Amino acid sequence: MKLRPQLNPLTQRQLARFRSLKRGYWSAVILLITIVLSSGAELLVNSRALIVSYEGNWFFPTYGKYLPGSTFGLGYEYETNFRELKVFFERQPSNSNWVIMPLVPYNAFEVDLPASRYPPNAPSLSEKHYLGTDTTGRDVLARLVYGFRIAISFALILLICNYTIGVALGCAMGFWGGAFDLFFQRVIEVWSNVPFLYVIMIIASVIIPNFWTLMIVMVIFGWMSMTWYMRTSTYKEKTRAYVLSARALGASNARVIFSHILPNSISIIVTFVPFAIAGGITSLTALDYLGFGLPPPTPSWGELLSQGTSQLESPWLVTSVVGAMVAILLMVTYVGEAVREAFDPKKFTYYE
Amino acid sequence: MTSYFIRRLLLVIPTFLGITLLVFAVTRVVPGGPIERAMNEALLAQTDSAQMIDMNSVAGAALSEDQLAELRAYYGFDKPWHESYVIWLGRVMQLDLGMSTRYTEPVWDIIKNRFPISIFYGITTLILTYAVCIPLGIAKALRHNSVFDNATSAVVFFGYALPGYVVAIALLTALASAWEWFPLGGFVSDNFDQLSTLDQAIDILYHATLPLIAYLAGSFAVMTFMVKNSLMDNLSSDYVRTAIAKGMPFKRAVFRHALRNSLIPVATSFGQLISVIISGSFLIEKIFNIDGFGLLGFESLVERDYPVVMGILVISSLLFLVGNILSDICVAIVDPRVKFGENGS
Amino acid sequence: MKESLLQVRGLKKYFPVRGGVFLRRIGNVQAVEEVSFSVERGKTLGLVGESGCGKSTVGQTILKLHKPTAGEIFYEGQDIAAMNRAELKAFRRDVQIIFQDPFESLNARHTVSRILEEPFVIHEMGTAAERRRWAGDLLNRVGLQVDALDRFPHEFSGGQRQRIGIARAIALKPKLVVCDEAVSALDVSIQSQVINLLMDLQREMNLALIFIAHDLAVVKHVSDDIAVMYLGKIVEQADAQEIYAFPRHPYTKALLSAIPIPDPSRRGERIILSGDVPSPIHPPNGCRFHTRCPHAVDQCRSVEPTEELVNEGHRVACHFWNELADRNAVG
Amino acid sequence: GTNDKGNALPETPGEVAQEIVSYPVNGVLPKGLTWETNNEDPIFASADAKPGGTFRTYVLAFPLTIRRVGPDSNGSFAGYTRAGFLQLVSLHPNTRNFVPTLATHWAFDDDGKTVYYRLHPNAKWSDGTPITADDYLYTLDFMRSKHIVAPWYNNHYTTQIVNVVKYDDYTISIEGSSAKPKDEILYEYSMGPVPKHFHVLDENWVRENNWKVEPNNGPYQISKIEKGKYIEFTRKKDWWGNDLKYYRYRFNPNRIRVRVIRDVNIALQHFFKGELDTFGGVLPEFWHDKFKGKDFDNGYIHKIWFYTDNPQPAPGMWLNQSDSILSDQKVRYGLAHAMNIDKVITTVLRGDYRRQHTHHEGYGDYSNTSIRARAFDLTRANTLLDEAGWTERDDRGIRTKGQQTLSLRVTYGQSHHTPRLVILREEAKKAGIDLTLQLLDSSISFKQMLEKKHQIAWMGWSGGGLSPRYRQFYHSDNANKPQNNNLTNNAVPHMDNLIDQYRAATEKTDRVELAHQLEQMLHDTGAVIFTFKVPYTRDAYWRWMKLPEFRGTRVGGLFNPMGGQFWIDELERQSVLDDTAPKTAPVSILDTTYLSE
Amino acid sequence: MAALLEVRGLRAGFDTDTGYIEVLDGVSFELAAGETLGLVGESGCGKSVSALSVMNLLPQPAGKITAGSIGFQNRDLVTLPKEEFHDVRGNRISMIFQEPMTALNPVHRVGNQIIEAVKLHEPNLSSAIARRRALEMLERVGIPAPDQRLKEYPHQLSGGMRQRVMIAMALTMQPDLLIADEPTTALDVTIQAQILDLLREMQRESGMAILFITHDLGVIAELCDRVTVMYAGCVVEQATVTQLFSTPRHPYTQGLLRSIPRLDATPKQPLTTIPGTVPALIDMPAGCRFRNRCLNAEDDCELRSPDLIHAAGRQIACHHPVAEVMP
Ligand SMILES: Nc1ncnc2c1ncn2[C@@H]1O[C@H](COP(=O)(O)OP(=O)(O)OP(=O)(O)O)[C@@H](O)[C@H]1O
Ligand SMILES: Nc1ncnc2c1ncn2[C@@H]1O[C@H](COP(=O)(O)OP(=O)(O)OP(=O)(O)O)[C@@H](O)[C@H]1O
Ligand SMILES: [Mg+2]
Ligand SMILES: [Mg+2]
Repeated sequence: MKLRPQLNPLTQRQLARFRSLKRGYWSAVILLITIVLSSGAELLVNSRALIVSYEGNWFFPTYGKYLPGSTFGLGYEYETNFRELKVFFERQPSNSNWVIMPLVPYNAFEVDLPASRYPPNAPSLSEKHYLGTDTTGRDVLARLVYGFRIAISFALILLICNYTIGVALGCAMGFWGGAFDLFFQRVIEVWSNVPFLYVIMIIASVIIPNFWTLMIVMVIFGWMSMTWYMRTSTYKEKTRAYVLSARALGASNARVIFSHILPNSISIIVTFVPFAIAGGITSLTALDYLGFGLPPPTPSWGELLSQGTSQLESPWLVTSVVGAMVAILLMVTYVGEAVREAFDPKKFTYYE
Repeated sequence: MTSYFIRRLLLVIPTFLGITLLVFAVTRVVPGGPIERAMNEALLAQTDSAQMIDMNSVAGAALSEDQLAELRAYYGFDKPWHESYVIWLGRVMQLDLGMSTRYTEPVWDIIKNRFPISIFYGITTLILTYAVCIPLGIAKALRHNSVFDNATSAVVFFGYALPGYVVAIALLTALASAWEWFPLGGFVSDNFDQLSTLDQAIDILYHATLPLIAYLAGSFAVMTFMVKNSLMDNLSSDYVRTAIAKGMPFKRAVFRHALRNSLIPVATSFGQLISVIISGSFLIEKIFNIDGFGLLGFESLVERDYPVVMGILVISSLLFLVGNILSDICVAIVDPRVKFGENGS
Repeated sequence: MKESLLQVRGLKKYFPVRGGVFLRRIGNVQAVEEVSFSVERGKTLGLVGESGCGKSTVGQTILKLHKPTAGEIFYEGQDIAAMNRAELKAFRRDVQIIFQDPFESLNARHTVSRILEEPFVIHEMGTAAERRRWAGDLLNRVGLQVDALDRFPHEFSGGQRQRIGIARAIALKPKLVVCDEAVSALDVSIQSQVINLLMDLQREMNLALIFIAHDLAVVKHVSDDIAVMYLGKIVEQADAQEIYAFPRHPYTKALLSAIPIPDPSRRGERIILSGDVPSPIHPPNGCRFHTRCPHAVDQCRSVEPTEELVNEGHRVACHFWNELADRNAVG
Repeated sequence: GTNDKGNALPETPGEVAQEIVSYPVNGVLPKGLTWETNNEDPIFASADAKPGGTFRTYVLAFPLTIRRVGPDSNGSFAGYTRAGFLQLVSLHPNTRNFVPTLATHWAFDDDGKTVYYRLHPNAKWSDGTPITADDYLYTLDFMRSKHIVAPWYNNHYTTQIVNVVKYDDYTISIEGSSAKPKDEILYEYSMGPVPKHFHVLDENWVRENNWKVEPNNGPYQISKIEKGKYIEFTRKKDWWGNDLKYYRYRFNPNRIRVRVIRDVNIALQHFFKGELDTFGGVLPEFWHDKFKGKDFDNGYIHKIWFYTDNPQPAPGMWLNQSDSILSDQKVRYGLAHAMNIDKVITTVLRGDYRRQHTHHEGYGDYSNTSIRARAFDLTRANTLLDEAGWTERDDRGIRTKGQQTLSLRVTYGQSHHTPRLVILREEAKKAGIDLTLQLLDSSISFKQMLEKKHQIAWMGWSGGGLSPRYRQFYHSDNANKPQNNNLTNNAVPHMDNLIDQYRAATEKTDRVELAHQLEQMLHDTGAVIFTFKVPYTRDAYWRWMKLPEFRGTRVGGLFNPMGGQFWIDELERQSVLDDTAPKTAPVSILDTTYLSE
Repeated sequence: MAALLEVRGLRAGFDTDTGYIEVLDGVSFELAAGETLGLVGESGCGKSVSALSVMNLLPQPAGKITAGSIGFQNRDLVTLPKEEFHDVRGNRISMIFQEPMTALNPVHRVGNQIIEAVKLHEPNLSSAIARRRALEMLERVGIPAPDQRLKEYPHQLSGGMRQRVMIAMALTMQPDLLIADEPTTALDVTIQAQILDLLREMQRESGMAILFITHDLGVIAELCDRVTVMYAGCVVEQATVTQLFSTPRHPYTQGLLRSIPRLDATPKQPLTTIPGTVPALIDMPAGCRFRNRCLNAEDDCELRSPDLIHAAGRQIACHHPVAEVMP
């Protein structure tokens, strides 16, 4: 039995149409590349060396346990400063030892504070601070990259959670209707009005908010919007003939929902994905900006943004973070627009 | 239709009760209420402001349990929360929103003072959003995929991607500070009262320009695309074709027939928009020094001024709910099918 | 007399019309009002009537897709309302439905194989490989090639799609299939192909059919018995030949005459009814047809006619069927 | 209690008609009191000062009330309102001697806790009513009233100040609860009067007095309130204190307008536009980075860095000694050695701040200057931590002991401290310590600390007073109980002893000696890692703002509108703003007159 | 008889995701004043596209006419400038669409929609007169209480009523040509009978020509003078209605007529069908498009597509037409 790729031709066609929408398509490509690259950011932007060759032994410090300075004959027990190690090796007259550093030899946390100059420091190629340093002397590029990684994974996971709940409940509301529907409509209305900041404050006073607690809070207060769309969609789909035929075959409710209604609502779900991602990124950034987000010193765009906006005389801060943010959000929105256009069965038509 | 609206109004009641009950309960859970704030303030008394050392500094003394109880009673924290809620609700029913714990003024007076400004910005933003987005959406729909369409998309999305507060800071730094074209915030000039009516209007506009841009930058995208997409959906509808078949030129058919139908989703979103816009954005208000709802809401939240928090909640949830009903009315005006009881669920 | 496969007695189906502040039921769409008929094994019952007269509702209620407001439905002597889960599942193996719109009734996101295997999956029959083989067999039965299995519905023409729908309906070897306007959306050349297929299947599998349509010519061709519905009620019921030869109810007559006959030489011999079908929310008092009936008198406006037996197997609900018998007969 | 000593009253002014029922005379002035005053100290203002002009400044939030006491009266605006209420005596900023203010003379009782005052006969409230003994007696009633909803004041005026006695309309005594050295009682038990004729104490007092301008006795009175926008003060023309020696040539601006600008950076823009006269520059980024531009280059805006010498606040890391990790003294020491405070100072703080070594700095003799804070020293830190059993290190290089990781939570409430903590954190990693930063909203963070839920509290106590205080911070009575200031849960019996002795001592030398011992003990416990102090004020100011030659006093406050010595040259303002004034080289003044180290 | 509408060699198609598809492959037919021409054919064969081409209403930007001419009253509608079309549409040529449900604007009162049609072509007419015209039209199409109906919205009318409104709207300007694209498919037989009756009556009164599109041969027999049969974008046969029904010459026409279930056919007997399916537009075979389903097909059908040729007062496009006499 041959296994044909079971991509729905409808989907295939939508994908083809998506590919033909250049702006959105290329945005998607670039975004994907960015996400992939950022997931391996340790190899590109890191204070740990990629490879160290020391007295014939090779070390790959990128991942794994820290290597104390004493490993390489430096007189300290804390983590090796590989940039210094590199200089140190290069200075040694006869050396077979060498270090290969990543493109940006800084991580998002360490403070690089050259003597006699105070952070924030302007971009400098020679120091490999390509976007300068922030008010604490941390590399802006490194913080941007790791901040992006956190933001995008936050947005993606948030999206999945929100969608799971929103879709499930929306489906249920649309499917069962009646009092159940009415009740949850009210619940959603009530829920959307709870001041979100309060909840963050409560959480923050009990525990240090971390990625997951923040996620949970955001999910708790973010699942509502998808629910409305799914509810409407389910309402429409459940009366369609193919659903009736499935029911007539004896299909259970679960089967009707999961096998029939959901796949046919996929367009709606997909259409909102990019916007939900943009929303996830912006809300995390805003929370960080306000100081209710991830605890310092987590690399975060919001923190950079607030540094940048209060330090306009160090323009590299605000320009790099606003630039990155606008670029990413613009691309996400372009993707969103293209997805919408590709997945919308209606084509642009007029009569003249 | 009347009964539909009555039903909508009745449904507002459980929602309203739900919202206020939930938030009221939450305010009781949030650590650091007005009492802690007061203690904090007393303990961390500032001493550096007077040149002569302030000898009345009383920092550091601990309070007795009795005194704490008195404070609790003063701030209304002496009863279990559900009892307090009932009392609060009873007052709200008599249109008494209570007394701000920070301003020690009736909440309603505080809110009332902020209303004109918030309404001004809210309504202006709303009007401008519609005034820009509807024509722009139409133009974009009619010239789908043209250079114009792509260029405006880029601009609109750019505004969407930039956070409003960043726009605000950028504008303020460039246009108000460096070039001095606009004032550095505020709602009106200090000598506003002495100006003629015309000058007053100009003064308001002069102060409002930058904040409005900051408010608007992000709001164009959604609305423009909503108009564009729904108009595009309707361009190919059968009734537009019918109109053209009657001999109507295309553009006129669009305006007479497609447009009104495309405004249905716009009308639907009206309610949400109005409450969102009127509640404002505290960051922008803070930057431009505008005494609006957003700032009041945020400050009272951070400073635990629960009566104000609840007061704003009452107003905003009523606005939200009434806004929804308003948009239902808008939809009913645009779409007679609703008026005559179809699509009514 | 042998027990009928399906027996419907006094079936009523009202859909609530809600309104008012509390969304109370303020009225009913009286979609089906006191309908009784029975279907014998291997036979076809034609159900005709204008659109909106309740045909589909009858069809779907029989399958328990709606809960009847009143009345009883017996399948093989068993009341379907009283069935438990397992019995219902078994019942749904035996009774199937084919919908009017071939574009609507197949899930656009499923491959043909998935559509055709679904009945077996639901009823937990066979292994994956077996199911796929069965699906292929089904396709052959309805005259399609096995290579269609991995394609999607939209790659087929309307006629082909309707065949897929039929294949799905017969997958579980049902005893009764409701064809709800299964051919109305198709154009004549394809319509005849599908009808031929249905009749073949019926012969082979001893299927009983409820054939719903509003095209009397088609119905006549396939049916053994015909019931004519108007505004939720069966106004006339008889053997197919009988009803065409001797229609008794004025509505049946009008319906028959309204069918455009593809013969230019026979133009203009028709009864043109005036007015539109009244709303099923406020059906007229008395005889429901009186608002459009050319023969209506006062009695029709106030007294509801009961079903009367014209002869064995021919029943009609009209006060004056006898008087009108000789007038306006259509050959 | 009143004393029954001889009556050596100086002459008292004639009776003033009072409409309100006055307090009866309820004491007889003891004989043999030695009335003291102080008119010998130098004045600290310049005779060049010209009165006039409007001084424009800003606050970040509009005050919630202009009341002096009661809810929300202690915000950032309180300094402005309270400055309008003088007290009986005040401290000379440079000599730190007491100088007469509302009282012309004072005398001490032998009991060590009562002071006698002769009131200034000309002192008047802003509405013209004379300030008499009744106002002081009333102060006690007022401050003890429940209606003002100020439990701390209730407390203070019940437990600290126990009695006020009227001998005649212009002579009173104030009795405190315990005996103290003379300057301490004068400092602690002195008080400002409350205008008796103005207040009506009932349950509406708080609400009704929110925006009511209370008659005051200082040089300025609020003249205009534009809610949400600004508050304006006007100099009283014929203020009764104009002739007081130490008040001459001060309070020069005619008007003070305090605007609300909610964002510092935007306020700075206002300053650059000339809409504000001065701008504080204590924060390094302002001083070094933001105070730039052509107005600086042209000498239109000057910068001044003025060192001060006064009791410093005590910022530090308060280690919760009840915490399982921090209860180990070695860990506390190790932690202290792992905190690279100097790096913070030399980097993000631009070398401007100084290391704080002890809790009480700037208290003159009381300060124990021999104590040096533990310096950043990884070797010491490593040894100590190894000794404490934190020998293993995990993947990140953080020390572990058994299942536990040496991870410590630092709770703090001000986001602009994050960069400082970040540097400490990165440096601490080198010693294998992981600091997790818990930034909380400031009131929540303070609550956590008061409830002793923190591990390390990053906060500072405001300084002040004449001498150090220990009890509230370090006495075991307060340890492991919520809602008090013993954030370290310090409970050292011997220290308790000394603290009690310190409080009981009435001789300054004893107290100084005890204070030194206590400070040393505190250092030895390692319970607090003190961080920075800021012994200076820094401002940028437009050239039309004029300072005397000596610029300021020991306590700084150069441009404190309510008491500064500056004046305004309105003509110059005009020409500078018109850009017609002569340009000069940039002016940046460094004044180290009072630099103590 | 001079042709009112003369379509010659019309080719039209659509740009789609999968490329350009040619829907009309040289369609030709003509229609005289006052005549009723039926256009029949399988679903998807291009009937609507032909009609829309005449109205210049192909959906843009996908649809385009690539060749051919549409002569109407001495004008070629293919090359007619856009502006002049406004005068033709609605005034000279009116059209009724299949779906009365969606063809009326749901948010405008039906009265206004009719009045608008009047005012478009006679802008100087006073509102009162235009309204009276609309009222008259509604009366003529048999809508009871028309002044009441004028004020109602489309959703308040039943399907049959809506279709009558559409007809009224199409006829207000007394066009010379009415194109009716399956106007009754969505309706019941009894209502359909009413509508057909109405159309016939209107035609008698005004003398307009009707192009009637349907796939219901019964309706054709009922209403039309002549019939054009289309198959897969081509005209395969044109004849008078009697000729066509009595002696269909094209194998497709014949198959079509035979497939109709007749009331007089023996019940339960297999119906005659045309085996096979229409080839997809994208891979249309060369030569005769019907040949894969044609019983008469020979090798030459594969080589060359047949031209529409005149033969004995009718036109057929077939290399091997059925003999003149029907069995
Ligand atoms: N789910 C439902 N809720 C409310 N009313 C319904 C529902 N289903 C059908 N109806 C109404 O019941 C009546 C009968 O509908 P039904 O679909 O059975 O008619 P039909 O004879 O099948 O018509 P058609 O020929 O158009 O399919 C109609 O008036 C219809 O509007
Ligand atoms: N907008 C369009 N884009 C692409 N293809 C189209 C479009 N409109 C019609 N077609 C194609 O053109 C062909 C002819 O369509 P047309 O609507 O003319 O058929 P028809 O004969 O009117 O059929 P029916 O009887 O179903 O109305 C069809 O195959 C259809 O797929
Ligand atoms: Mg039906
Ligand atoms: Mg068509």
